[in-house]
Amino acid sequence: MAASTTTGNFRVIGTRPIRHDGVDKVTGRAKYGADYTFPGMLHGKVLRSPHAHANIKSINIDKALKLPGVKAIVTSKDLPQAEDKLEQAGEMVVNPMYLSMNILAHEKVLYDGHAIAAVAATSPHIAEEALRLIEVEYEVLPPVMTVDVATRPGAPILLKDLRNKEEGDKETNVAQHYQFKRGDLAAGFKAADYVIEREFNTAMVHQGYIEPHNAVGIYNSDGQATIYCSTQGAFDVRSLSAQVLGMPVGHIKVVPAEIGGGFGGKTTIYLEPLSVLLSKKTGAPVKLVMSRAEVLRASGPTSGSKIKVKMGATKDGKLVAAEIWMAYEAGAFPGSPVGAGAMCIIAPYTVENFQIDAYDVVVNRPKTAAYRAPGATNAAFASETIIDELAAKCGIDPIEFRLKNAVKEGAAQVVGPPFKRIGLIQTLEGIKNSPHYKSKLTGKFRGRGVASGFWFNAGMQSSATVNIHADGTASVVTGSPDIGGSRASMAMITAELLGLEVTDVRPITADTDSIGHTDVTGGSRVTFATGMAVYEAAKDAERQLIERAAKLWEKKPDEVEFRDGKFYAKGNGVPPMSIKQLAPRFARTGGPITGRASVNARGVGPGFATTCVDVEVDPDTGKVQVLRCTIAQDAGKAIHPSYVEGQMQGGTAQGLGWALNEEYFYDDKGTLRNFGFLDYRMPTCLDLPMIETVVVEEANPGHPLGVRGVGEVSIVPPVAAVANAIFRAVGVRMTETPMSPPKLLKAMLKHRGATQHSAAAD
Amino acid sequence: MPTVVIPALLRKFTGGLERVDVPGKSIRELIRHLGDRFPGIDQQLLEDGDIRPSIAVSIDGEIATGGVLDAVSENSEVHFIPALGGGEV
Amino acid sequence: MHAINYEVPSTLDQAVSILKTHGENARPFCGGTDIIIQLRAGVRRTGHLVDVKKIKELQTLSFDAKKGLRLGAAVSCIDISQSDVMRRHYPGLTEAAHLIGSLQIQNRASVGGNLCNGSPAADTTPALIALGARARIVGPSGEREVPVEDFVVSPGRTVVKPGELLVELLIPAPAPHSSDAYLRFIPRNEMDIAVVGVGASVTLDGDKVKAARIGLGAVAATPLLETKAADGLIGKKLDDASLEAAGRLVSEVCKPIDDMRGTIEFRLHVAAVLTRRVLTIAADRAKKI
Amino acid sequence: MKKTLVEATINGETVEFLCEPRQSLLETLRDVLELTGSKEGCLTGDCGACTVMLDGRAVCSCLVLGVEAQGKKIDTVEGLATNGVLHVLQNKFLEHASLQCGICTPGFLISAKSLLDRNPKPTEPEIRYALAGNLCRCTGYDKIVKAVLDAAADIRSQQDKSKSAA
Repeated sequence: MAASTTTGNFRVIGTRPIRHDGVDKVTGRAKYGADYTFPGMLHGKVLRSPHAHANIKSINIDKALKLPGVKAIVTSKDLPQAEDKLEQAGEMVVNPMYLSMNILAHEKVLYDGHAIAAVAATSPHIAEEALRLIEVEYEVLPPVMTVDVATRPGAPILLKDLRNKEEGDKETNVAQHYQFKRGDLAAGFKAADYVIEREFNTAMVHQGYIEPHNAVGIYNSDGQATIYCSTQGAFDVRSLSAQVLGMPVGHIKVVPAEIGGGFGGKTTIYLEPLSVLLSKKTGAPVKLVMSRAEVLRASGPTSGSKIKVKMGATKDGKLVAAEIWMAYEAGAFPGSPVGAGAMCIIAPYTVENFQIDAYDVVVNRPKTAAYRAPGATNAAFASETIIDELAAKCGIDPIEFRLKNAVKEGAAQVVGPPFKRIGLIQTLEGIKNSPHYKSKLTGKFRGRGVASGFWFNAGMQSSATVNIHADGTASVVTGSPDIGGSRASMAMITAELLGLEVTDVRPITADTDSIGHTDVTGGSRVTFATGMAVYEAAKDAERQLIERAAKLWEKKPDEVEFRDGKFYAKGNGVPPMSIKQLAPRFARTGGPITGRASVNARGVGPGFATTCVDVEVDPDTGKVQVLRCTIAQDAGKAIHPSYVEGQMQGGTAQGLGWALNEEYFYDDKGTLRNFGFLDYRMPTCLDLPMIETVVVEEANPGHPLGVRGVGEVSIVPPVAAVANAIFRAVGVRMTETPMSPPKLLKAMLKHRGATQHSAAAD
Repeated sequence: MPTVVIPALLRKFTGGLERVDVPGKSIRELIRHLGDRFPGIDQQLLEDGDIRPSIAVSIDGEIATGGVLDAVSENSEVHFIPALGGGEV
Repeated sequence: MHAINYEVPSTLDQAVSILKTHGENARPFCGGTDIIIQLRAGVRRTGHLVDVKKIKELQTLSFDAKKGLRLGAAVSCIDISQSDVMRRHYPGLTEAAHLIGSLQIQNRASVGGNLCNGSPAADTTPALIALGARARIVGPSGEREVPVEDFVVSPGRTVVKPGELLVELLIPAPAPHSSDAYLRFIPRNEMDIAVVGVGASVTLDGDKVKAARIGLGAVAATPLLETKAADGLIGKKLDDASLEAAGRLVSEVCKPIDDMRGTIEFRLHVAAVLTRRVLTIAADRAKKI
Repeated sequence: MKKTLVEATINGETVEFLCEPRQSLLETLRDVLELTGSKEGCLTGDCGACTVMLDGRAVCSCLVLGVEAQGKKIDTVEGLATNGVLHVLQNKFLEHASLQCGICTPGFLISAKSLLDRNPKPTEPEIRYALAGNLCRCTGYDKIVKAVLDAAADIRSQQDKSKSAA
């Protein structure tokens, strides 16, 4: 479908060129953070708390410092006091004081794995041995692992200074209360023929990127520091590290290495300031790389949650009321994505009467970070299950039921403002018309489920530079770390606008000194916002090129036209000139040509997706096999369709893992037990079918090319879709994730007992 | 006159009023007039003279980026909503 | 990882003398797929790793229709699952070897190493128990044989004493009309540790069971030999009733724990389910022989 | 710590290097020999990002000691292309957009190659089984499996061509 704001006839956009960074990545040449080494480099390791909740009475590093090969050890004493305030960073809001407390525990450890000290030594093995020699004296406190425990009267308090507006000066574990309401709830439920109410619980899960966090810090005697790391946001690493270290932003340069996955988890900092501190103390470059256990214990997973949903519908299938209570585990410090979850939970539907109350609760778990559509997947699991039940009660096909209530342009969002043009209906139609949904699912213990999902997508700030070289080829420089092929899209946009071959445009992700401020690669914003900056930068270059052509032809710029990479002089029959012909003349006509643009992007286009899943359940073990899966998602405009499909398939796979087996498993002491890929069970190749995709292109009117952004919403529907499929397979409503064999078997046996009992009673 | 839609938890300042018409050509002026009419509500929205980082402003259905500096027109509809991962309203 | 020494004996005698010299402070090293992880995590410490992969006796895989199978402790899982002899005569043990970890792991791991690691959840151990395998251990004071069901004494600990070495596994030749099978339950389709593992060998007399052995994994502190259910099948047809009974008796001997891999009630239930399934498969195979 | 001298054939070249017995093959490849194409994802043999060929068999180099490489043949992703010409698997991974972040790609390429070396006609389930020891979190595996199927078909048609030519 053509984007209304474009001609729709693209030469490069919509094709599938080989990504520019591809060869380096299939030959092992691409340099990720852990691949950097420097002469005289030392290796760092981090000492972590074995307790979930404890006061630190003393830390003794003397023995460790005496170990041959150990060069320096840092603790929170080496960190300046950071400011207690809120700042926007990507999709999360951060408080520098809490960030500092997370990087090295101050008086208290707040979760199993909380960093306490960092060692720099001549080898990683020696650094590790040194950790065993650091003596920490703890006063162990009772762990607070769940929302229920944290909100109980008299619950142990994690953060003595934490207050919320409603409880005034009372100590609390509840950091924040959000509320959204509209219409008349009582009247809404009165008008309902069917009302369904359920409580849902979801387990904390991790992004599961394969590359552990890493950082190489180099602090020079002149007070200038450089950090090499794999991050989704070099500029955020710079500003956050500056705050934690008490350094001027301008004194830190962050070089974004290739990044081995992030999904939101690499939008904050952990090792980066430690590498600089250790480098400062030793005068040598210091590299730190987390182990997988450290990644799971001490990076930023996403919230486990408790969600209560009560929804009502009329018998003809109109949603009339929704009452929702939701509480998310923030981890050790405030800032779960519960606010976003609340704004997403009924976003796909028009509901005249609703009230949503959402609570951000601190618990003795790692501080949560963003994870692909943060907060939305938990929320959709609850609401999309209820929707499925209401559809069944009304005897309406689940897709038709959703179509009856689906939001379209002009409908009010949960937060109030109306939607601009959106593609939810097209994703529902996309599934409805898919070979998958049209196929018949046969066989025992098999079921098909569908669910829809919403994500805002983000705008924020991006900068881009387009350099035209003396032979008419070009480079496009941005500040957006490329996490899934975005460099190819930036080159394609540049090539499209300047009439170049995509292979003649080299896309570069620059460091923080070499390009204007660019916010994180997150919020599905890169192709949208950075793409907008690239579009403007290319336009800026085009304007300059036209001036040069005009100059050569001794005409006015408005007498020169630029089409498909050629310049045409109006009027007299001067033969057209290509960029390649013009480029050698740059020096004589005024010098090199550099197109520039910086944007704080407006016109964000929200994303919707609908997913259909077929499952088969083993009735004797509760094991679920995904047989078939199709996702329809609105991309706005798909710049590189292969990588759009890739985002849809990847998010779906993460959603399926979340649904079936992934969970943080803590023992009663608050110690994480499954801190490896053996027992944190992400889907393997053998657990998934091919993932069929339907790319919907409902152009975003807020973007010159119609782009929305596709990185996140694909993860939102699968958990609910699996739950709905399981219900159709075995008649059991799962209200807890993961829907793992022990949980599902238990539910099935209970269900069988009940049905047998009722049968006996008849 | 521009209309400001008051977030649920701030309606205690407006005596439950959800939609309020206030004069002003910019977000700054709107908030100032809101504060005059409903003392205290402006403090909930502002920090160091600008919109709190955890709050986003929507003008006529679009997330604005200029904080208090953004202009509004006579019949604009303005919403204060939580920023992604933010809150406080 | 703490500092270690690495030694590569080329004969059994060399290996035994090295192990004897270092005693408590040495461990045999084969595929490394467990011990390297344990040394890294600091849950095991040792001063000397003695690589036994170059010792002929430990690399032998030989089958004799009368004497049965000699399976060298260091023979890799992949060599086992690719061996026609193994596939034909010991399909259950072959399956178990083929289930361990990924191909990358099977290319390194050995059945002997799997046993010596002493995990209650080892996949090949229940299969060995079902086959009545004996472990031949050589040490400074000569050699001895231990039934596999007695090999593991507690999680991570075995009967192998400092200075000793597991050389090979001795498995009787399959009786006429007999075969074996192994099934485990895991939440994913690969890469997991057994939540429950059941191995069975069945000998048929016509359509009745003449003899049966059942080995259990991940349902107690050590792998178990189950006898009540197995003996209870003797003289019976394998029908719903007898399988049901066998399953029930098996779950009675299980003493599982609640952990991140499964609950007690789940393991008890699934142990019965797998017992029924694995006996059926073994019997079907026996019929075809 | 005392180091051991090890001689091995790495990507066809005879190489001598020093390493500590406690250093894994992955560490020696990356830190001693500067072959950083093999990646560290878990150090427990669960993710496959460090997969290399040891005497022709795919192994997790994080679970092999560097000293074990003595006298052995090791092939890593750096040796997959010949004289700058990409292996068909590398090309297919690029054509099918089988990589997003790319951190798992070297391991997948090695596992896929060891599969195709043994079995040039793999079915989809056979490919999925052979790659089950390699985790990818970006792609959902769809485009990886398609690339391997396509590469296998390519290799077969090449072989048929050369046969008919002979």
